[in-house]
Amino acid sequence: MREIGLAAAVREGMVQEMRADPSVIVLGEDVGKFGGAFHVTHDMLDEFGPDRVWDTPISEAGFTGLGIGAALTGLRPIVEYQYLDFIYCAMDQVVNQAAKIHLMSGGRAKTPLVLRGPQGATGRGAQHSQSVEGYFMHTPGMKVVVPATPYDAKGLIISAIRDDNPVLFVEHKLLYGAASPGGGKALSDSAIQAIGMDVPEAPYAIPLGVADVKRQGEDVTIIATLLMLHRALAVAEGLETEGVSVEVVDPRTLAPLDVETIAASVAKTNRVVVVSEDVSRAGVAAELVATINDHCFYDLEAPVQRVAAANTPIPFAPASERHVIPQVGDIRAAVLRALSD
Amino acid sequence: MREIGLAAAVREGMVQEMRADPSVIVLGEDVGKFGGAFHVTHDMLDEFGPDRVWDTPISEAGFTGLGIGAALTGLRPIVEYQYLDFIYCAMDQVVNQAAKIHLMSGGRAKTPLVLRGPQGATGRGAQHSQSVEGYFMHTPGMKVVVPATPYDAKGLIISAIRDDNPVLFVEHKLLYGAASPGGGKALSDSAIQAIGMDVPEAPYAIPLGVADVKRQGEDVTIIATLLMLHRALAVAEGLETEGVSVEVVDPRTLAPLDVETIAASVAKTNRVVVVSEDVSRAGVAAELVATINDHCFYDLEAPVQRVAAANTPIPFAPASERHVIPQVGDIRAAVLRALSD
Amino acid sequence: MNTATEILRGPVDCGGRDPALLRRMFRKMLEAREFEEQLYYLFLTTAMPGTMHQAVGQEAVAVGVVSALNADDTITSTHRGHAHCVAKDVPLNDMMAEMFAKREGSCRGMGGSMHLTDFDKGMLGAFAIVGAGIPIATGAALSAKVRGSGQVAVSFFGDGAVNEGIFHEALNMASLWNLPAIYIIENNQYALSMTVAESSALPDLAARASAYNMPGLRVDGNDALAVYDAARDAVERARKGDGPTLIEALTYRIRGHARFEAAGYRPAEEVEAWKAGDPIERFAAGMIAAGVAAEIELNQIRADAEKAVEDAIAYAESCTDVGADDYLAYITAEN
Amino acid sequence: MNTATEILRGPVDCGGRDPALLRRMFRKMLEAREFEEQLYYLFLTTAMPGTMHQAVGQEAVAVGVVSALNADDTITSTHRGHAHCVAKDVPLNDMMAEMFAKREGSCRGMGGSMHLTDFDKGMLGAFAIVGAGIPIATGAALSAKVRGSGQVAVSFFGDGAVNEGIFHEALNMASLWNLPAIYIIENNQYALSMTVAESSALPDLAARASAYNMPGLRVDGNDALAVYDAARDAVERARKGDGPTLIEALTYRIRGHARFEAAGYRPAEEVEAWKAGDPIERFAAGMIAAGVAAEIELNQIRADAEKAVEDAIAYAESCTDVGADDYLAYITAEN
Ligand SMILES: Cc1ncc(C[n+]2csc(CCOP(=O)(O)OP(=O)(O)O)c2C)c(N)n1
Ligand SMILES: Cc1ncc(C[n+]2csc(CCOP(=O)(O)OP(=O)(O)O)c2C)c(N)n1
Ligand SMILES: [Mg+2]
Ligand SMILES: [Mg+2]
Repeated sequence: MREIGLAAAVREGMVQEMRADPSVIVLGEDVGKFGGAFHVTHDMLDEFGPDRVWDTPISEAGFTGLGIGAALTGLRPIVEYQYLDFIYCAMDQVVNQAAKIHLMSGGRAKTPLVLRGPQGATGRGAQHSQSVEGYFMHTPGMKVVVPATPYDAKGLIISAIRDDNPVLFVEHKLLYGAASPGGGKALSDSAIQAIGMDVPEAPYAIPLGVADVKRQGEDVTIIATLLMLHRALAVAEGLETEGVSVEVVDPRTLAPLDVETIAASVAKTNRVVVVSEDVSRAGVAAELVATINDHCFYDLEAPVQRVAAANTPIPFAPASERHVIPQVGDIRAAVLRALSD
Repeated sequence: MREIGLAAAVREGMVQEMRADPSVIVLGEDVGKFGGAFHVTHDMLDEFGPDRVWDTPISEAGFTGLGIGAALTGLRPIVEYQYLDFIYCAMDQVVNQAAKIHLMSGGRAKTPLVLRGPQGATGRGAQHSQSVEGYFMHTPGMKVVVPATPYDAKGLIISAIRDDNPVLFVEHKLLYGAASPGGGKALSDSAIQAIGMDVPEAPYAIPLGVADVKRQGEDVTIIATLLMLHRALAVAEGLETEGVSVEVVDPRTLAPLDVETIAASVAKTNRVVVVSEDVSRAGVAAELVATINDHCFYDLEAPVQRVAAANTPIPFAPASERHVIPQVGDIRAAVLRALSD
Repeated sequence: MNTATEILRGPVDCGGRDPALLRRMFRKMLEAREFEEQLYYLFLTTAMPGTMHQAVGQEAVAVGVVSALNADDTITSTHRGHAHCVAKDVPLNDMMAEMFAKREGSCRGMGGSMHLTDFDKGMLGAFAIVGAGIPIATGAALSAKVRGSGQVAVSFFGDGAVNEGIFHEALNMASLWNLPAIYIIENNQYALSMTVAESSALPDLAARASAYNMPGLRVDGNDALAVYDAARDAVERARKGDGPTLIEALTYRIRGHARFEAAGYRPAEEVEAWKAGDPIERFAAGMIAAGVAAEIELNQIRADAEKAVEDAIAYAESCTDVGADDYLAYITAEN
Repeated sequence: MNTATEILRGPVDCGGRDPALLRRMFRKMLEAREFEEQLYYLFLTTAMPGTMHQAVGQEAVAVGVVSALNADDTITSTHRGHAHCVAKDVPLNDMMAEMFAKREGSCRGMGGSMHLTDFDKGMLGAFAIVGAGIPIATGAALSAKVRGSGQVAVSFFGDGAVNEGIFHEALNMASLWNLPAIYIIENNQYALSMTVAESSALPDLAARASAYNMPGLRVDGNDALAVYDAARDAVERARKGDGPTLIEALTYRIRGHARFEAAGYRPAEEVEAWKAGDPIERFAAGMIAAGVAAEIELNQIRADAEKAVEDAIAYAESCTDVGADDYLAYITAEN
């Protein structure tokens, strides 16, 4: 099968849904004429025209609100943030409006809305490097999708578009396999291998709320998402040669969270490392630890090892950025701690 | 000593600091002429004049930014949100600017800024009932203060004003002992007793980052903040008559978090219940569970019991709201689970 | 109408209007008024949970605008939204049941006063975050344009809301793209304690439209027909594809900001002057002056409106209380 | 200057100006230009981490405005901030060291190109969230007023930033309270790929000032003296307590949006036309025409500017790399 990057996979899923369903539209900065800062909406304006692909002013709160209003009245908008760091400009519309309207209306209003964009630390300083999913995992009324492979990304974006709830769809820049807006070469990461890059051309949907065991193992479980999944897999491969069998679970969606698959893995290995690129304190990794405490405490033979970004704004200098964001070595060390504790 | 409510205590701390330090100013909606929606800034305009007490337009992002700019240039602004639910309108200024400026400038900029306001569920529906502290505990570069008593509130607001970082200062409406903007009687809660209401008139500072053991006990620890602290104390008192000795720890600040005091209590009781009014998923309670997992795993004889708001926008109907927010009965049941597990 | 301070009185000019329209508008204003008057007493008895914001004195804006709309046109409302709902034909029974937190409420007891919603009536929601409904109505207008439905979308909001950034962002896009949107500033002179001059550098709020290359006009918001005419023109523009309009309706909230708030920041003479310009009394006087209806007929409409609200209260009291876990069904769309 | 399309050329009128001021302005524009030209090559070598946005062609705006300020006046900048820093006397060495992520950098290597800051020079920060610096500069103006310091605060931002709600909120408050603030729209015709007409319903951006009851004016942003004069008048107003001013400076970014972005969305003729109106060349021609300096003297200034940037690179290369855990010292103020 074809091998395409995550950017192309997300694009293909969107294009196929737009062909199938005229109510799907796209809104965002430079998504039309320019094809998106990371080219994820490349050529979509040409194919679908300006009534389906809206090049907006720099007004994140405003165009998010427009997306909500359109979602309430028969459309299925996809809103792109040029970097997910900018979603904070629209936070009220996301947290107080989109996520709450369904409940506040007693279930009468539906808000089929996808909020998507790139995130992740790539040397651009504190305002272009954040991982935002923790804030939205903490925001009931929303779903949060975190694809790590092109295959998952295509199946999940299709499900996100078909979903009747607001869905945050997180894309990691280093997984895009596409160039940055600076016009340089595609960003990448040495841990990324060809896993799951076989992406069928026909549309397919991966249900939200179903984790995927990306690697079977017996001795210890790593739970990781997005870029961190690839680093976890690199660690697992390395440890295999040393006789350690590592299971790697990719939740794929954080809300809803597939607790069953996680619990089954913990019951098997009894030792767990959770890895997330977002800020450690009250973030995704904290919730995973708490979920395991809630459901699997008596299965644990050692404390869950929490590996996540340091509790700091992200520094510009590459050496410091690397220290803040979990690296392969950090994950490996955590696995060894989980095994020895 | 005097007994005053939390609103009066916060006000007294602010007034005393404003008298002592001309660089302290207040900005917010209806804080001047009207004295604040919950009267926390009552009469301050009269005493300090319009150059110190700024009645702003309804522009949360804007006046937060003004507060930041003023903080960078020699003032120590206190920004009031009429309800903390509205801080999402200013989220970019808080998360991307205030919290990050110090690091981004390599330590050259300081942002002595207090962001404060009321929160908590009191029958007003999804947009006026939230507990926001989890979002900011997840935002490095900020401090998060959660006073549960008038005594703590006065000492902590004084420290917050003197602090050189942006500080979120959370006030619970049901602890105010003051009337709501509707002009009705003071809101209250049956669990609230007179604890800690002796508030010295002279200024005093309680350091940020120091928890307080509000009640000594041997069998089980409850960690709780804000209104939940009072419900925890009510549970502890009830269980005492049944021969169960409950220790109640009030972190008082969530960032920084006093891990030592928490760990010492866990080491003593080996059984823990964490209680928070914010949304359970990826919230304060999740972080407390994860912290205990990180630091005290081998002290635990049972899983930590997590008691927090259900993962839902907050419904209007009082019966449903009560079901969402942890009640005395929920906390008691969790303590019994922690003891029997 | 030039300044916010010249308070108009006297009968509304009802000459040459469709009597059925006039009667309907009169009835709707009375229902909105009576609904909130009864709420006030219900809150005094503490039978009512939560809080509420009365629009007493502002009814002509809601009714004037909505009377110019079709049933399938959409609106967004605010924390002060009862009159908008009444005007948009949200059943009084459903509204009252919602206030009582009953399962039969328009939001199944999940929303309450500040979040009344009725999709069957094109009432997209009351948004209690000041300004939040403005882009949402704008999105409904964008949707109408994309779907080619011919609908228009109206956003109601207060004089305080114009200082939120979201107002700026939404109006720019609406004008840029000629969306069929109408923006109604209910300028009731205060945002809680703040006068317009204290919070807006340009207190002529209609003039702000020029920054978006959009027509802006100011009308007597206590004259339901003046409001109606302005809205009708704006609707026509919008439906023709000529884009949005900003309308500032000058009015006054006779009561405090919320529930029992005493509004001590307002001069007594000012309140009295506005009371003398009550929109319902002016409308009644206008109907009589134009010979459309006699006092006795108006009294019958008044009695009918009162009866409708009384019935709504009785209905609401007979409804089922929301259960502790009702909310579980409404967290996400698939529940 | 009336429309965004009439591109001005020809010498800047330097008659009757202080020659020292002219030389300083010329030198600053050259330094800013050379700094970014060298950055471009450094990025090609991949010696440089991160990204950067060039203001090549826009130097007259930064230098024109800042030349009208005192050293203790404050500014906020954007993602495209090098020229503002150069104008505000942030040392080239510190800037270049920051670009190289060195400990000696103006932000100790923590900020990078998009967050240059120098409190000693009144440079409050570059904010890479579009529009975010606008209220922050406004807060600095409020602070100056409260402290009675006589300082003014300037916010630089792009044509794209005017559509963020924060622009609206900040300008309203600044005008309402007569704060000593100056808002500079660097209208370089594009926000990434979007033209002003594609993103602003009212493309006459200066005219938006009227919505805030604030003077707004448009100047030739490639004429450093026209910018200087407008800024000087605004500074005078601000210091007198007469409030803020909005200035739209028409200019052009000669390069792509960031680093190697190709800017294929722009007609080649348009780019060529603006190149012919290069602000530095026009300034040089003006100095010669007014007899302030001979070509040979200008060449010396050019050589000096090049040398200064060359020295800065050599300095930066000699500095210490930021360490892995340097950041730990900067998370909170007490560290
Ligand atoms: C974003 C936000 N800020 C503040 C409030 C608190 N609040 C509710 S109504 C109100 C005044 C609104 O004034 P206006 O827009 O004129 O509407 P009015 O109440 O006069 O109808 C305020 C400050 C809020 N609900 N939302
Ligand atoms: C809030 C926000 N939205 C989007 C971006 C991405 N972005 C960076 S610069 C830019 C264009 C800005 O245009 P303009 O304000 O005209 O400044 P210019 O780049 O032309 O100097 C965009 C969309 C951002 N940094 N911040
Ligand atoms: Mg008002
Ligand atoms: Mg631009």
